[in-house]
Amino acid sequence: MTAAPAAASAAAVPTLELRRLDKRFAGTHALKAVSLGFLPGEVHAIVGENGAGKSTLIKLLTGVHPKTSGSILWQGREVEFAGPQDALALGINAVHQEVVLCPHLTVAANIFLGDETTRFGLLRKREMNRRAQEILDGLGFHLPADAMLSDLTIGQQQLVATARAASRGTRFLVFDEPTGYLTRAETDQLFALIRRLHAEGVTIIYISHRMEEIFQIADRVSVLRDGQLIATHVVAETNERDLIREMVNRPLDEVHHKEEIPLGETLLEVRGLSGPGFRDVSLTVRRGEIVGLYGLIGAGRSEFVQCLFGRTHKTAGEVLLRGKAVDFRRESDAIGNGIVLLPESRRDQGLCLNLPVGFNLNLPVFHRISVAGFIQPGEERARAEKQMRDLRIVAASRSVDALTLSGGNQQKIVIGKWLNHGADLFIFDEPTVGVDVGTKAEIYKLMAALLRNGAGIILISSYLPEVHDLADTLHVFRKGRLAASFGHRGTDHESILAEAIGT
Amino acid sequence: QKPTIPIIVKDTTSFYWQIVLAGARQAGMDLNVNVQELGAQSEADINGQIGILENAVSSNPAAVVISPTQFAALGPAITEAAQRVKVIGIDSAADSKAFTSFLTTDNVQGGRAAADALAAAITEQYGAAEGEVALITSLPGVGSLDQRAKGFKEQLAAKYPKLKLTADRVADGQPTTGLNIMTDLITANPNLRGVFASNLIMAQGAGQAIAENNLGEKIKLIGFDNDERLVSFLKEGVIAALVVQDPYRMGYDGVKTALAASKGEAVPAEVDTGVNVITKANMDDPRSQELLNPKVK
Amino acid sequence: MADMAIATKPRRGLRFGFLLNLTLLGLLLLMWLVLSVTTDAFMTTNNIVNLLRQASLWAIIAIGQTFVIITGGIDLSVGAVVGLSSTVVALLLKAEVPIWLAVTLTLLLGPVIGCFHAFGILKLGLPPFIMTLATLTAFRGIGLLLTNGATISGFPPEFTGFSRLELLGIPSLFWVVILIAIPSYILLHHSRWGRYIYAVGSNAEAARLSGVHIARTIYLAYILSATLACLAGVLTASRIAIGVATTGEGWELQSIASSVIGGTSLFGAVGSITGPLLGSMLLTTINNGANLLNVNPFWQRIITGFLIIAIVFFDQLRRRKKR
Amino acid sequence: MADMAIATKPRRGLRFGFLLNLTLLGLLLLMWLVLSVTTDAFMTTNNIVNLLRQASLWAIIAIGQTFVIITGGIDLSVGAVVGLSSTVVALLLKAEVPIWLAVTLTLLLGPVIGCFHAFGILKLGLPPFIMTLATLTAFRGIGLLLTNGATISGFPPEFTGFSRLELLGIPSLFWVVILIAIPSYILLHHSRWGRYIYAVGSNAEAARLSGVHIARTIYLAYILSATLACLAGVLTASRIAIGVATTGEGWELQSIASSVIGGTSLFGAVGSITGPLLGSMLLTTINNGANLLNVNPFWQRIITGFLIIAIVFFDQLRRRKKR
Ligand SMILES: Nc1ncnc2c1ncn2[C@@H]1O[C@H](COP(=O)(O)OP(=O)(O)OP(=O)(O)O)[C@@H](O)[C@H]1O
Ligand SMILES: Nc1ncnc2c1ncn2[C@@H]1O[C@H](COP(=O)(O)OP(=O)(O)OP(=O)(O)O)[C@@H](O)[C@H]1O
Ligand SMILES: [Mg+2]
Ligand SMILES: [Mg+2]
Repeated sequence: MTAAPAAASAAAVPTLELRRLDKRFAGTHALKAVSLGFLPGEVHAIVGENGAGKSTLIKLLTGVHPKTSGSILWQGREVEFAGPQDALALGINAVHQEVVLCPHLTVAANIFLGDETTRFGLLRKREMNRRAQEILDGLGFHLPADAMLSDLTIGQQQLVATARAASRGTRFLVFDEPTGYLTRAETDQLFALIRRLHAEGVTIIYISHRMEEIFQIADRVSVLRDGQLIATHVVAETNERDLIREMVNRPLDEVHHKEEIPLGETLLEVRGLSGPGFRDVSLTVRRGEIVGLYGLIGAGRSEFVQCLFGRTHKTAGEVLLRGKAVDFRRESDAIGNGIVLLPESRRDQGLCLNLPVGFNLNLPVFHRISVAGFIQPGEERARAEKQMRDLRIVAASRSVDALTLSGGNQQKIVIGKWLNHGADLFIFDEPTVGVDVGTKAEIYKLMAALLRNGAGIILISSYLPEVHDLADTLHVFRKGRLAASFGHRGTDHESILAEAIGT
Repeated sequence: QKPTIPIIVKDTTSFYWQIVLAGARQAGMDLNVNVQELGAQSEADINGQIGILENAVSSNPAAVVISPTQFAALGPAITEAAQRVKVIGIDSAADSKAFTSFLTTDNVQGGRAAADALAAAITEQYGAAEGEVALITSLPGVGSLDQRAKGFKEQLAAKYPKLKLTADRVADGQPTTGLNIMTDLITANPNLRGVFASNLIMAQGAGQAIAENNLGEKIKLIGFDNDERLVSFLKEGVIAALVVQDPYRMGYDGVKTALAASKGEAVPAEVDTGVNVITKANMDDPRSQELLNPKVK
Repeated sequence: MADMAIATKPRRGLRFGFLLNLTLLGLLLLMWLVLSVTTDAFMTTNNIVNLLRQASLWAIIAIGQTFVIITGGIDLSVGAVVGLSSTVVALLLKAEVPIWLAVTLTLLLGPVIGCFHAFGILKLGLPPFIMTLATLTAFRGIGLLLTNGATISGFPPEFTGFSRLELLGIPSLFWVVILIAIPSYILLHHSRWGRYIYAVGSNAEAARLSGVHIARTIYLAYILSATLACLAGVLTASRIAIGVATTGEGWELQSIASSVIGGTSLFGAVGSITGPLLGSMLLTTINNGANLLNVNPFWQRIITGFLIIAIVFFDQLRRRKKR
Repeated sequence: MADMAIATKPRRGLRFGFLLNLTLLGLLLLMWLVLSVTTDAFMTTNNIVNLLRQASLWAIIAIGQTFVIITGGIDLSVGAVVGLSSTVVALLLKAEVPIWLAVTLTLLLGPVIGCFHAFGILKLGLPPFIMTLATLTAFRGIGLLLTNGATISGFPPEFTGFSRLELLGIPSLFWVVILIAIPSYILLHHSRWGRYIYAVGSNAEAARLSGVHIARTIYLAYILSATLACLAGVLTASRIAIGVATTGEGWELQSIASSVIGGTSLFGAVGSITGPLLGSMLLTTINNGANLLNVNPFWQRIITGFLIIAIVFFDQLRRRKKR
């Protein structure tokens, strides 16, 4: 962003203003007297560690949660939100961090939910499908409007949520970590969208853990820590290092991505594997190696690893694990053979949301911490608490439901539950979605520790700098096939992207 | 070809109706008739019985024998059916003039008989027909049970004003509920002298409660209908008397009458198959034995 | 949640290719064909009329139940509402209220009951199962109390005559089903309220964030269910010519079964109006067929149980194949 | 899903601060207190023994039902299994099989039935509701067929005597409940199998990806439920001294209600062993109290309905406050 719009001067009446806004959940003081104004037509970024209160702030100003105290002013007038419909009525729309859509409805039905087009009281389904398709195409998202939402990958669902919020002619739009599952190509499209809306005078809040995005897109940035507003800066007048310091308030190691670890024997060899969603994939994973998989949304990376893990069944090809041919019938076979999968969608596949944090962390190891089938309570507690410490999981206690954690902290549970499992081959599918900078570094360190112990890692990430920096070998998927392979930092971002898109 | 006569009872799951069906089956064998055994799955399932009747008539039988679950409800359906086949009623009446013949137990009369038997038992034990008594009905909304209750209450009011009905309970058709209600009655009414449990299942439950507490002397239980278990209760003195009908004859004569009617023979318009009170004293009479041990198989 | 995930897991074995393309309708027609061949009586006008008449009452409550189940709820009270409304209409007719008024007043019970259910679920926070189980018990009690357990009879002949009418060879009760099913179909599949019913069942939180008025949607579903149950009660009274508080016992399970056999998911958001129609027709056909074939009534239950398993299994197979 | 989201929605009004801290146990004790004051008979040893005995049978099946519900399923067949096993044990005893053998053989029906349910759900892909509704129908038929609808009596006195025994003033039936509840508690709350039951009910997909054997867990839950229902059937036969195929009619809803009143969620993953114990005790107390107070049987139903609403409402209030 270069040209700061004239409207964004300090004198203007904020579109939306928060005064001493406060929110308490049972056991957590999530937001502490935050006062902040969003100026007409600005892109305002909010940054902070996992659990800092960013999403809570968003939920208060979109009417999802009732506030505990304080006030919200819309164009200078105080407003009370009884529910999301009141915020929607003012033109406040949000793409929430967790994809909240209806899995049983089509993409078009989700886009128009609550705002259907009707004639004589009847739904105009064809019209809505057509318009939904136009919206999706206009944004450059390649999705069929008549597909069932549950048939889409989590990343594709995120695009639907974005299209939906953007299509509603809003005056105030919030993006809470919209790029978690997006690759560079889709991120660029999203940014184009934000710039267009910005030019139209829409006020935008943008939340992300990817610092470079803040500097690309935002006019101002506010830092939250522990539920408190620490500072607000004009983006042009600050830098990444200062922001991070304000966020974490403790010395942070330089995020060094990869130590040199010698590669060992071949752990996994995949020869010409085909299955649902991918074809003819061959690759090897050696001990101590990170094999990165990159590709656009829906390229087939997740489908490939789920087949490796025994969730779906191959149609051709073979898999050799430690030199022996294997064909897993179910997930527990794979786990028994020392393979673990950290799934991409934490809500659908990763967590038992209405069960405690400690329960989720121990789920894969209950057989290890039990004697004759009975759980050793001491060990259960100790393990859960160790994982929570190691990954700095912010939660009131280990016995609160996973549901009540912030998005990033939920993601840490998905990772944490496998770390002490002792497997050989780790498949990480989008492990750092929504995870803050500090914890990302922790996770990279933990990965390095696994590698040093002789494990191999398959890493799927849509965040190009991450795979680029971490992977010893990088494979690019395009439409279900391997399009290209590179060595460690063997090429630059642009050529990887070109391979993924296929131009 | 053998003529087909369906017999439609109220509740195929109850032993009483199994005896009726056994009688009908025997008649089928004796008279060379193909007897279809049909019936609802509960006495409360009025609608189900209408459907069964309609289905039975659809298959063009020689005649139909039916025991209507409910007086008014089955009326129109029976009238409609009678336009196509002869209809013989057994056990209970229906609001229809279309029956060719009718073989019944008068349930109101049965209730009166139960009141008499109860009064007699209490008089024998306590010297006079006075004190607190209770009534346990198996299910609400069942015509024959309502009639028994009606007869019982009328007779108490008319002939035994000193027998006070302190509790009038309706259960859910479960023997365990009968047992629980009876135990609670024993707890709540220490002066209880008599109970009328107006069908088989309730008599079983209530009998068990009295047997458990050894109160056969103190509380006089009158049951309605019979099976092996109730007969042994009677023998042991747990039950003071059983009011029994003659279901076997109803089934047998029902089919027999239906066959005759289908051939155009003259049949009596009404037959009362009667109720009998059986006590320990008369239970070994040949007639009692015939009633108490019907040949079901 | 649990069973959805289980059902989506790919399965092996148990393939019956030839039966895969049979839909529920196909299975129903197959049963009809078999019954036509094996019995003389089945394919007679008279029997088909009976079949339609018998299926009608279940179909009506099953449609109402379907709305509720799609929102992720359940309405256990429908059977009791049938009993209660049959006694209310009977008492009104007995009191010489004109038929149209008696029927209208009884149908107005529906919205009252539905609102009470929705209130209990939304404001008191009771699970739908408990709320409607409680009213199931209470409504039976109210019906029995109103009539003192007796049956009410002596209706005007026009009232009882209605259920025996036919038009174009189709019995009046089935015409009512058609008149209910068409607007229900439009409401559920072609109106925004129908959309919201699915949305609430699919993800209530997502619906709420989209500005869908969850409460109104839930009120709508329970009012529809209770009102259709009241209608079924009135029709039952007309059909059996009496009002009894105990009619409709066990119909709650029958209506849920009809709906679920017809493909509705108890976890919400999956279902259609044709489902309960086919489901209730299948259950009725099984009963009718067993009677015509003169199956021993005890065997009849056993066969019914296993036929339900077989039918739903084949239907599941087809669905699974299709996705 | 739907009702969870609704339940977490903040609510205003309807605050009864003074009652908030009453747990279900508190409400139960309150009812006991009220009954002790209003009736002479309630607080007698005899009545308390009766109460415990009456609650026992429901408590046993409700515990089994709870395992199934926590996995996100439902077992509608329990009532029919009670009826079937009561006739099977009766027939075996009648055939002069020794008591221990007759009881063992009958209890072995449990695993067979449970496996059949789990097989239908997992391999045939039927929804638990339909699978167990079908077997509910079929098992009743089998029981009736075995006995031809008759009641079987004439048991050895040691068999019928068992349910009359007392030890330390506690009736034998309640001792059975204790002997069932303790291992069930340990299994559900302190073993890894119990953890898997919760995990499957919460998110079967996540559990599967964590290496949990979903199928084994589901088999376990349904086997437990069917076996406990068989046990309840044997005890019922002992208590009423007869075997009847129709016993236990409607107990499926009672057991689900006991469980849900005790805080189990029909959407899975929420519940405990104390829940069904308290739930069945509450339902029994309501019946017992109404009998002792000599409430008109029709009013009794109405009161039961509204008491259930009130009790669950207060319990929900407390839960909501706590979170
Ligand atoms: N429904 C809830 N119940 C209880 N506590 C909650 C709930 N929602 C959020 N919290 C708590 O509030 C705090 C702030 O959470 P929030 O989701 O706002 O964090 P965030 O800044 O968005 O973090 P992330 O970057 O991980 O998304 C956390 O400690 C979280 O555990
Ligand atoms: N359950 C399903 N049914 C039908 N199609 C599916 C299903 N799951 C995934 N797909 C399709 O398979 C293709 C590959 O998806 P996959 O999840 O492997 O992609 P990905 O490269 O991991 O992308 P993402 O970043 O979106 O996860 C996509 O086009 C997706 O729409
Ligand atoms: Mg967040
Ligand atoms: Mg993926």
